[in-house]
Amino acid sequence: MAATAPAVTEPIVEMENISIEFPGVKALQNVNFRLFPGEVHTLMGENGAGKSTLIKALTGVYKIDSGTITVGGLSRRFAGTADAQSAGISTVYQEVNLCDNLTVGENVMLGHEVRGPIGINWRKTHEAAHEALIRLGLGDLDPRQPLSSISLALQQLVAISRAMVTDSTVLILDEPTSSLDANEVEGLFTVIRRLRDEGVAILFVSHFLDQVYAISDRLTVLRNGVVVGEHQTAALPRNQLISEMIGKDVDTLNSLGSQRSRAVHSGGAPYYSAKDLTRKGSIEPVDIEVHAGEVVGLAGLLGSGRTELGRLIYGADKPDAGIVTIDGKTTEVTSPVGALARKIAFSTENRRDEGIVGDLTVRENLVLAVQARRGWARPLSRREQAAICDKYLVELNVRPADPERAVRDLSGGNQQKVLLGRWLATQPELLILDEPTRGIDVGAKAEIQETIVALADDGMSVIFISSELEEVVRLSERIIVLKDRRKIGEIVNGPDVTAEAIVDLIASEGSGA
Amino acid sequence: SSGSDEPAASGDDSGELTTVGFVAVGPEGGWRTANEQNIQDAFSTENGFDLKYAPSSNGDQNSQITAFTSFIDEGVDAILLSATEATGWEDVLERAQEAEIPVVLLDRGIEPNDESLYTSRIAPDNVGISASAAEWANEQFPDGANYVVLEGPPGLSVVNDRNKGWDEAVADNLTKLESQSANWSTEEAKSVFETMLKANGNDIQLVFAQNDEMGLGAALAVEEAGLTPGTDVKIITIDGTQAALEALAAGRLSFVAEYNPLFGEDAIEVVNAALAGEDVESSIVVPSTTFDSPEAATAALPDRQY
Amino acid sequence: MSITELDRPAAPSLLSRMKPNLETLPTLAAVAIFIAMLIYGEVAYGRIVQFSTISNLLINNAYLIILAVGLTFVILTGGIDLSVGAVIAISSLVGVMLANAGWNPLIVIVLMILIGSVFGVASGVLIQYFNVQPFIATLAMMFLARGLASILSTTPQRLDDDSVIRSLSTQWKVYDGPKIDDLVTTPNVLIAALVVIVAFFMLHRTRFGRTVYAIGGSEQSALLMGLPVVRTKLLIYVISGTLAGLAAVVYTSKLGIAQNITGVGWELDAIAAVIIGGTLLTGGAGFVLGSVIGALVLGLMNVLITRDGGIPPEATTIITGGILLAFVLLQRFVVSRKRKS
Amino acid sequence: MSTPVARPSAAIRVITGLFHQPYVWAIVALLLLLVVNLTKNPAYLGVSVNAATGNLSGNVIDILRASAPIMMIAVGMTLVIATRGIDLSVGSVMAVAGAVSMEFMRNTGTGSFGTAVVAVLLALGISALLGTLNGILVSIVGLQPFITTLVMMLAGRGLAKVITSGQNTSATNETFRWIANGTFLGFPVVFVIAVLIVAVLAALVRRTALGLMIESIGINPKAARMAGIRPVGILISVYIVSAVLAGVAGIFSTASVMTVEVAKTGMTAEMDAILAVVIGGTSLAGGKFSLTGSIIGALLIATLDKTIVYMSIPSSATPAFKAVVIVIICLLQSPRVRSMFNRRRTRVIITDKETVPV
Ligand SMILES: Nc1ncnc2c1ncn2[C@@H]1O[C@H](COP(=O)(O)OP(=O)(O)OP(=O)(O)O)[C@@H](O)[C@H]1O
Ligand SMILES: Nc1ncnc2c1ncn2[C@@H]1O[C@H](COP(=O)(O)OP(=O)(O)OP(=O)(O)O)[C@@H](O)[C@H]1O
Ligand SMILES: [Mg+2]
Ligand SMILES: [Mg+2]
Repeated sequence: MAATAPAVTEPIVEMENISIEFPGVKALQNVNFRLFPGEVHTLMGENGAGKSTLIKALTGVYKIDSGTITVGGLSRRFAGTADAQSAGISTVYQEVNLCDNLTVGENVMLGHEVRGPIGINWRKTHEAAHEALIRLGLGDLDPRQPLSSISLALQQLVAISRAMVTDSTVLILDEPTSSLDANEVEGLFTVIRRLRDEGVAILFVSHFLDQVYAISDRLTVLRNGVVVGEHQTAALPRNQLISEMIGKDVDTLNSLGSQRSRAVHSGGAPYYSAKDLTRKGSIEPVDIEVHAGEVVGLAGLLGSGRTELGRLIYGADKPDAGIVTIDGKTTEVTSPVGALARKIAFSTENRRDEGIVGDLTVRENLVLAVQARRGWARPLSRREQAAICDKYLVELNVRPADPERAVRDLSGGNQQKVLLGRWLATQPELLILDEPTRGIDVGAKAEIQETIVALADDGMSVIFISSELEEVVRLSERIIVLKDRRKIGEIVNGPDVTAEAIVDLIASEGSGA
Repeated sequence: SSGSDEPAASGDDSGELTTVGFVAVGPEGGWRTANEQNIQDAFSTENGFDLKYAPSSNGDQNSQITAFTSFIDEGVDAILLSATEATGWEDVLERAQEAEIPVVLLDRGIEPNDESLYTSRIAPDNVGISASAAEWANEQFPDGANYVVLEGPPGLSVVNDRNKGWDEAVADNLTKLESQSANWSTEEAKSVFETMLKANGNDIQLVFAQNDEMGLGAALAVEEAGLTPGTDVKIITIDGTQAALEALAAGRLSFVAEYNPLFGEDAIEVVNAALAGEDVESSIVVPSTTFDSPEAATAALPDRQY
Repeated sequence: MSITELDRPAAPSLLSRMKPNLETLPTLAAVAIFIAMLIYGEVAYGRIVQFSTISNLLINNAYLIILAVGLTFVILTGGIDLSVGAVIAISSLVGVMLANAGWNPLIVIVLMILIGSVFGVASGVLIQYFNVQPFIATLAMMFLARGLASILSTTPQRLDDDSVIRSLSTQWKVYDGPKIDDLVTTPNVLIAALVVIVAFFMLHRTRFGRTVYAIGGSEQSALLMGLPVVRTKLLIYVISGTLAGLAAVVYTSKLGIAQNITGVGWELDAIAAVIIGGTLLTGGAGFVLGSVIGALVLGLMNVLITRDGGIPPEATTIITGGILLAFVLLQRFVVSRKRKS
Repeated sequence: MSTPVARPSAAIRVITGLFHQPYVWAIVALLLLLVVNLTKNPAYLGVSVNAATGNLSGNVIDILRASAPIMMIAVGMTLVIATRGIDLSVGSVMAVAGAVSMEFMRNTGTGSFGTAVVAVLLALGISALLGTLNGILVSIVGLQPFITTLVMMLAGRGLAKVITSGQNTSATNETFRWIANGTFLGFPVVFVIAVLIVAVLAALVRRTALGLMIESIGINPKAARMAGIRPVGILISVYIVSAVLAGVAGIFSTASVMTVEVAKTGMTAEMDAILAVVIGGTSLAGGKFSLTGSIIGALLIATLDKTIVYMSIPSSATPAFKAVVIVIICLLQSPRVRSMFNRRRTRVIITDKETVPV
């Protein structure tokens, strides 16, 4: 059912019968893929379907076992990103791949620095970086500031703006929007559209259906390493797309109400409450209350301080001030150890650097937090560990569901699931989720949302951070709105509360920094 | 040893002290410790000296050169130099001359031996001593024997000198099975010699250990192998530290050639003479004895200072 | 605000990198402490802040500076090179032997440097193509170089006084002070200075240099950003080897002899210099100028210990260690203070 | 005399058993070295009862005895390296431990059993102290392990010299001597002790969650902290363990000659240890570690040293010989070469190296 290609006849990239097998996994099987100049082509598929692998196969990061790759009419086998780049293919991989020991500008320009008579001309280089950043609406980001000082989301944008520096014929973006919020996404899309109109071929990966329909001309659907369809986006109904992706019709997505009705039990004393929680230079005094069985959402724009507030509550950063009351008792949470002891868990947004322990197996990653709380002297027995694995590998349907596989070999989304499992396994009373659905496919996302609701119904308190406002609105009973590291409002969820309403609130509140 | 008479007390009568820089090797073993202690004791404030002691950073020649130049820059009155290495001293010695600072070489000489560069050299004679050891071996084994050499790290001047003296004097009917470095160390010597014995089916009659420590290690290996040192395997060592003489007295070693470390007094004489402008003989050989029997050792032990 | 940032006349790369921020701080701290040591020495022992002492500090440590520069490249990528000390031994031995065999001195010098490069290539290939860990690969090269040197000759090889190589250490009196208190320098010192300048340029004004830092930050990212990681990593070991060869030339010309036991433990000195200079052993942050300071600090430390002269023989290494510790502690303290504010 | 042929065939069966292990090539190299020795003397592996002393004697016994100290420091080093650290001070700690015990036994004249015990305890105590210092500087103060332990390496060597005031102190105490030279059921006591210690340690890290925590700290410190692991305690304890084991090694090597050589004991031991660890398949980048591997590495190095003497390779050539062996082993271990041996395709697997906060 191959769709008719756009006017431009010759595909710029053509991959035929591509197969890649990792020990124990057929990541790609005889995949055919075509990318035409001047189109935005989306790769769709569940977590672990093989999207990133296909991309890495194209750019030569992974050696392909069989198949042919044709770029611009020539049959090619790239030796790696650099090689591919020289052939006009610039790639932004799934995880943010930048050097946080360098400045934003240096990261943008690495390998493309402007050179003068006496070597690199830093002024020109930083100017060029600045221009690249402006194209993504990051004009107010100082190219000379260290990368480490900016939030993950911004880093993701910086990574993308690297691709703006070189003018390439093919642009590959693997889940570029996973942690962006509406505005950034819109900004990115305008850039993508412009590039497309300039004739650049764009390969795009995302799990957000709205985005896919908004931006892409055609899409290719992968399932378990096999192509199950290539379509004109416009001509493809959502439900068909979804069922193609996950291989069965799902209505779970709709089953979950568009909004969570305010639960009754959140009346009495809050399970967790903090007054004037503060950390200099990162968060101004915030009051926050979470009742047992309540989901409190944190909404805000990039760098509004959601993550930092989460980290503060968890003790990942040490608060300067603030009175914390847990279950009626006032205490202090100054370290993750302390937080876990008080049955608080925090799932980070920065999966790679603060989340997974790459070389360890899925099992070890799952039990890590539980084990840490028990202390080294009381190891979990094999059986206990197996129990945890069975429970969460199934519950979150991690694929492949092999507990002895190194977690770094899992696909991005599946890594995220493992992380979630690690925290659920500690059976926390208060669960802080920072971008828990980042990089999670539609099906799994719905399942995770259901899980969260279910947990709350069982009396767990949840603080839910997401750049996807709809998600926040859908799940939370109360929504705390942050701006410039300040709490600017608290909304009790109700029929009249919408994503738009929150955006308006943020916009109306004073003038942005 | 000579110079045991009253030290010339030139320091005392002129109230203030003579500053002497001592470019030393630093603690590395019994002999060295004795030698440098002796120098430091001799150049005491009572004798009118302010001795500045600068040990090398584990035998690195460059650290010695740094110390030497630093002494020149500081403008000490005289410099004592126990070089770790014989070569490569011309430049700094010339600078010392330019600065009119007399330099006295202790123990190690310099190569090429340009006597105009230094005031005097005070040292026992490495080559001669190991030669005397070889001669003893020759008369012990008139009709031949198998022997091995336990030497220091290859490349050191001492090692080369002691090999030279030995190889020149040793008789042809003594066959050298092999020569291995045990880095001056008892522990290594024991391990090395234990393997040597196995490799040669215990058919080794003589060991030439280039210092006491290694000799003692060899003795231990011999005992571990169930042989008796002195009868089955004769062991020669150089230095003559207390430990070695005790072993010799106990018959565990067979021959100990002393490498006399006590020449602080001679050094004082030379320094004073040089400062007083008198001329001193450019080479003073420190007499060293040899001990070839338990009796000799027992006799010497009571007044052994190191 | 970034606009205004850009409109400002360009800060020259040196200044823009040297303005105190978290990455430059350790290096600045090193400079400060070095100066403090100078002052202390002058006050306590005298005759420290004088021409001859300073000149000799440079002359005696020229070789160490060169080594430290080479290691800076390696350590910036998170690697390490233990072979440099031994490479000096083999390179200088071969050099002197050839020179005495009547070879053209210039050819000899080039050869000496190339020997270093060869060992660098060897380490690089082992590390880059056979995934041998830098520590081990270069340790092996250390043994190899040392071994070849010993096989070559265990007796000191002496360079003829009239050899051209010796002339590299001829002392030029820049200023003739009283007695021996002159401001002198040698070609060697100038070579070292040149090396430093070139290295600084390479690190901060070439793409190669930026790649070095990027690799130190995250090798994986560098790869996925399409930087020439393989080539760069190979190159840095070649550089460090080559500089070791150059250091051999410098040291040989100064001493006029070559020995198989030269340079034992110098790799640690050089590494210490680099670290004192504020470079992270884990890579990604540090400056070649810092390494120079580090080398001088080590040199000065020895001078001070010598000047004191009262330290009991056993205690000297303790003192050395103590000073080192005090140094890194102070550095650490300054940095953490800065981080707070 | 047991027949030499019996052993290799057995060992080969072992290899086929754990062919996937990283240290398999170390085993191969070990066997090769033994074969080399066999070419010089077919009875090389023979073990006989020494008539005079009544002990088992033979090259194998010597190797086991020589490997014990290396084994000790290698195992400690393995744990330190697993946490992304390194301990350059082990050699000096060996010297300190030796110095303390020797001085004590010399001064308290009595050659009694009690004296030996106290001496051992003293040695281990001071080693632990130095280890604690390392640990605190690394974990709490946050200095780089390399420089921290480099300082300790310098200071420790000096401390040893201070303790004996520069002398090579020797003492006499049969019990103490027995540790290094005695045999137990025919095996060298040192080796038996070493094996016991390793067994206990292995149980400690693998039967509890320590191993898991050490590895996570080594692989991704940030993530480990977020998962609620206390790095400080673990870091300090691995440095203590490393130092104490170095102390044991120090006792071993001084007891064998009943003399501490302040300038020699444990010199460059850290290099041997690190070599053993890496040959054993543990990455210096930290993370996953293998104690078994390190032990094999230690055995390999001991065998190498012995072989050099047994084949009477001239001492000037020894470093070169060592180098060649190391390079060969490393090449054998490298994926590139391995893929030639076993069919598995190699793929560009990039390992990420995050920088540890310093
Ligand atoms: N380096 C590797 N080694 C082994 N297996 C791997 C490796 N990389 C990917 N895989 C496996 O290949 C399959 C496809 O992974 P891939 O990352 O392409 O999925 P994806 O479509 O990108 O999923 P996501 O949407 O979560 O990013 C997964 O099962 C994953 O476990
Ligand atoms: N616009 C910005 N400029 C500079 N630094 C920023 C900006 N936005 C965020 N940061 C930095 O990012 C870090 C984390 O911000 P934080 O993640 O809390 O914001 P957020 O609301 O979680 O945004 P994100 O969606 O990126 O997580 C903070 O150290 C903050 O200083
Ligand atoms: Mg992916
Ligand atoms: Mg966030």
